[in-house]
Amino acid sequence: MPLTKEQIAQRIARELKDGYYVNLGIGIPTLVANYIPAGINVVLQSENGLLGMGPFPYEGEEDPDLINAGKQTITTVPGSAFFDSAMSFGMIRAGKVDLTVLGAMEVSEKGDIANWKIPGKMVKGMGGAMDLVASAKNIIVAMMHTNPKGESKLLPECLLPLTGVGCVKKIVSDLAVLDVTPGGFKLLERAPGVSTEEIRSKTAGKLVIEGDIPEMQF
Amino acid sequence: MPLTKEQIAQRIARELKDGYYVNLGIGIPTLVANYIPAGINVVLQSENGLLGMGPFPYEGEEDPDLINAGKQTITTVPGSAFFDSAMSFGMIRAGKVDLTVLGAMEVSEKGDIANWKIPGKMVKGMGGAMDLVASAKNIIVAMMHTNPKGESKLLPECLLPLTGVGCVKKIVSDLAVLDVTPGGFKLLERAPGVSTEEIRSKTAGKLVIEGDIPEMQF
Amino acid sequence: MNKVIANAEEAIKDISDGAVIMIGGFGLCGIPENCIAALVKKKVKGLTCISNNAGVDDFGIGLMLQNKQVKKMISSYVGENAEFERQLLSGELEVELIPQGTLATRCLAAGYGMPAIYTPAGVGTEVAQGKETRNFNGKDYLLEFAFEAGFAIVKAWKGDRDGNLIYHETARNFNPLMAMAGRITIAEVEELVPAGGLNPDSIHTPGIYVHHIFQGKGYQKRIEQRTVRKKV
Amino acid sequence: MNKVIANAEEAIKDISDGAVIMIGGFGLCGIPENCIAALVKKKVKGLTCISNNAGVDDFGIGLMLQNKQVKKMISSYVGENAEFERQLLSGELEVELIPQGTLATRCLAAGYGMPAIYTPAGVGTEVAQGKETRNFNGKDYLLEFAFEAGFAIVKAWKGDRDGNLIYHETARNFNPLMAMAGRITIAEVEELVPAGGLNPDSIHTPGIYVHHIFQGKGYQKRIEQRTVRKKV
Repeated sequence: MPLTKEQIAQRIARELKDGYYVNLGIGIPTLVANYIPAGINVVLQSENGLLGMGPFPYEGEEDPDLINAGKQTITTVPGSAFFDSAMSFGMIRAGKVDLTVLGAMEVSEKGDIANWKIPGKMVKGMGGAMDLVASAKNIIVAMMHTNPKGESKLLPECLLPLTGVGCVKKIVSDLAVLDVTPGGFKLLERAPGVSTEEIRSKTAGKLVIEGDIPEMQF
Repeated sequence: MPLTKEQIAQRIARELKDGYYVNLGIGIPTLVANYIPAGINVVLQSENGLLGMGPFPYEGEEDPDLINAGKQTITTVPGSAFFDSAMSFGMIRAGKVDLTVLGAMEVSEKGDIANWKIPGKMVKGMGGAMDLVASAKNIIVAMMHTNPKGESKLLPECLLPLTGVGCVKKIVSDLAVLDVTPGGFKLLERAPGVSTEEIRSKTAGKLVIEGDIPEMQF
Repeated sequence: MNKVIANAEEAIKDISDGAVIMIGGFGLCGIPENCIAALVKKKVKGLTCISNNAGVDDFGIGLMLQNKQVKKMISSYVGENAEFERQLLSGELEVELIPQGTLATRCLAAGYGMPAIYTPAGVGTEVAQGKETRNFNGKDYLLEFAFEAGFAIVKAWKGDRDGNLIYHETARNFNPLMAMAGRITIAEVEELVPAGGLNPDSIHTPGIYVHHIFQGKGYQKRIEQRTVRKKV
Repeated sequence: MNKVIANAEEAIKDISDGAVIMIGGFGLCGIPENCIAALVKKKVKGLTCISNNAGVDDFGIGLMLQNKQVKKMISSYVGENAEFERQLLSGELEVELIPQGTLATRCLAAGYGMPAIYTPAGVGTEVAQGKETRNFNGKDYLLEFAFEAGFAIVKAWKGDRDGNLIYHETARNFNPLMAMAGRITIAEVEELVPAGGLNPDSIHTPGIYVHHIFQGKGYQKRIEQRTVRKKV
């Protein structure tokens, strides 16, 4: 069974370490906040200018001055701090954010990522994605292994316009956990009930499989 | 009679315009604050991180956290703002400070200034002087026309190591007010009772005298 | 130093056709609602707008787009706006997309008198086309230039007569950066306080960067993505 | 995220001989008195200190100089210190003088992940020797590189468990810049407040830049130039 979006988020949450500052992108990455393991303290950074993002507000308690980078109403936790957009990307560029989780349309076996533009379609812009991928110390991509047509999104080379070059370190897809290594996508874990053969058939880029590949446990 | 230091400051104060942001250097420039003409509102910037510097504190009201760039205890005026050193020099570099007044050891007829280092003597450092002279929109130098040996400090070329190149716009010395022009030092005003001949004899750089030169009034 | 003016109409009176203006805000959060309304009313045209986003169809910069006042948008993200898309596809509107951190830092550079900055954002992508790339310590960076804008229009929470500004929560975003970057900076505030009414330690934009300030009115502060959780 | 440690001794325990350390403050205003005292006590040697000034003979970094712990000072102004002068003239101490704004901006660059910045300060002077000069819009600028420092030691007025810092008046100066620039940043504060005890809108240094924080004690806060006026 391929992972649900929630399970992808849940699996990524296991990568969090105590004391991490984390930037979560829009979509599946946002869900990671719901699965932070007990005993692990992380601080969420929102690139529009907040450290210490809390959960969504209760109904009626929305504050129009308090939103995340996805423009959703949010809350803060004690110890939060606001700052301007230059400082926000400054701390990202300086490597102070320990982990960035974001979605992708395509990832190449070299760690290139494409997630902002489809030629021929209305281009909405890269927002902060190019800054995040160029600067983050550690990037995990949360994505479906294939597109709706069933084509692999893990490719030898990205076909879409790039967001960043050689920056993705790890991918958690609905089928697998993979590291981006000099040798290609290295398979680390399989989704429960998903075979290495299925993963191989749905990975267009070079796939490295060494020894037995464990199944994820939920 | 050559001007006193107070008169130099007083004469410079007449250059202030309503709405100016002004940075006053250590020494004579500091005295300018005592002669701000009535009806003229200026805001004093101190490059260690303050806009809206007020007078020295009353005895017993000194605050060790509140000093100017000369490390003197000061006060603030209503509407003041504190900021860090990067923003302080940022606003200077961006030309937001309308006028900088500072002292000099030498000025050249091209507007070069030397005021930080004497070879062979202990060098204390340039502090913010190089930033100020390189960035200020408008620089007035407050200085003695000659050094203690009677040698001119207004030279064809500076002999001392430079602080900045081609940046001085105006000089108010104890003998004269002069603009730095493409043609050299242009004499604008004489100190009361000081002749153009005396100024000429004490100005080593090229001096431009056109028509009658008025005496300063105090 | 009194920089207080009456209202938005007076604030924007020197903005004429073809002006380059920065407009603060992130989405609809922290946008100068009063000045945008005044610009719409004034029907000034051919504007180049530097703003992280382009509003929505019926609010923010979207109102200026509906009014066909914008020639060019310089932004990082311009979704959520059907009229924008129509004008873009028809060629009526020119768009330059810039990474968000680059947008912010190019404002900072202008406000700090730095002619250009280096950032890794966009290296190896189409954003790098025609730009100078330089390697420092083994990593490639793009040279990006400080913005030049005749006007910056920002929205703050509180301000005083001298133009000192304090922003609220994430409504800060690009506002202090653009406030520093405009040749003429206009600030509208929710609350104009008397001189000395702001804590000098807590000021985000020192008044030296601000030329005109007024207290805005009727703020809508619309929420784009109302997201809530249920009380359990 | 709890970054609170007991005291200055614990804060500096990883600073060893030959370290490069940034020390906040302007003159004696806003200097980390507790950490300097601990460094003196620890007798760690061969230090490179990046600090705007070098203290006075019997206080601030001057105490480390008396103790011969400093190999090199990187500063903008080093007057007011006889022992400093003696060591400099005898060749025991190396000094690199940097324009104050350049010093500040090289810290900012480090904290903002910018490898280098352009500034006009020092163009045409001996500061420009060996540096790259580049013309932008008709004006010359020097290329100056971001600082690299293993440690930054700063002094704030208030701080919280998460390392968020607020400075007081002109004791701010270089502190927030150096706080951003150190690989490891140590903050000593006059008052450590509980989590949530600081206004999130008023924080100067967000905690992400701070690794260790403690409440200092016995602050002397010496005044270098006591200047007063008489009551009339």
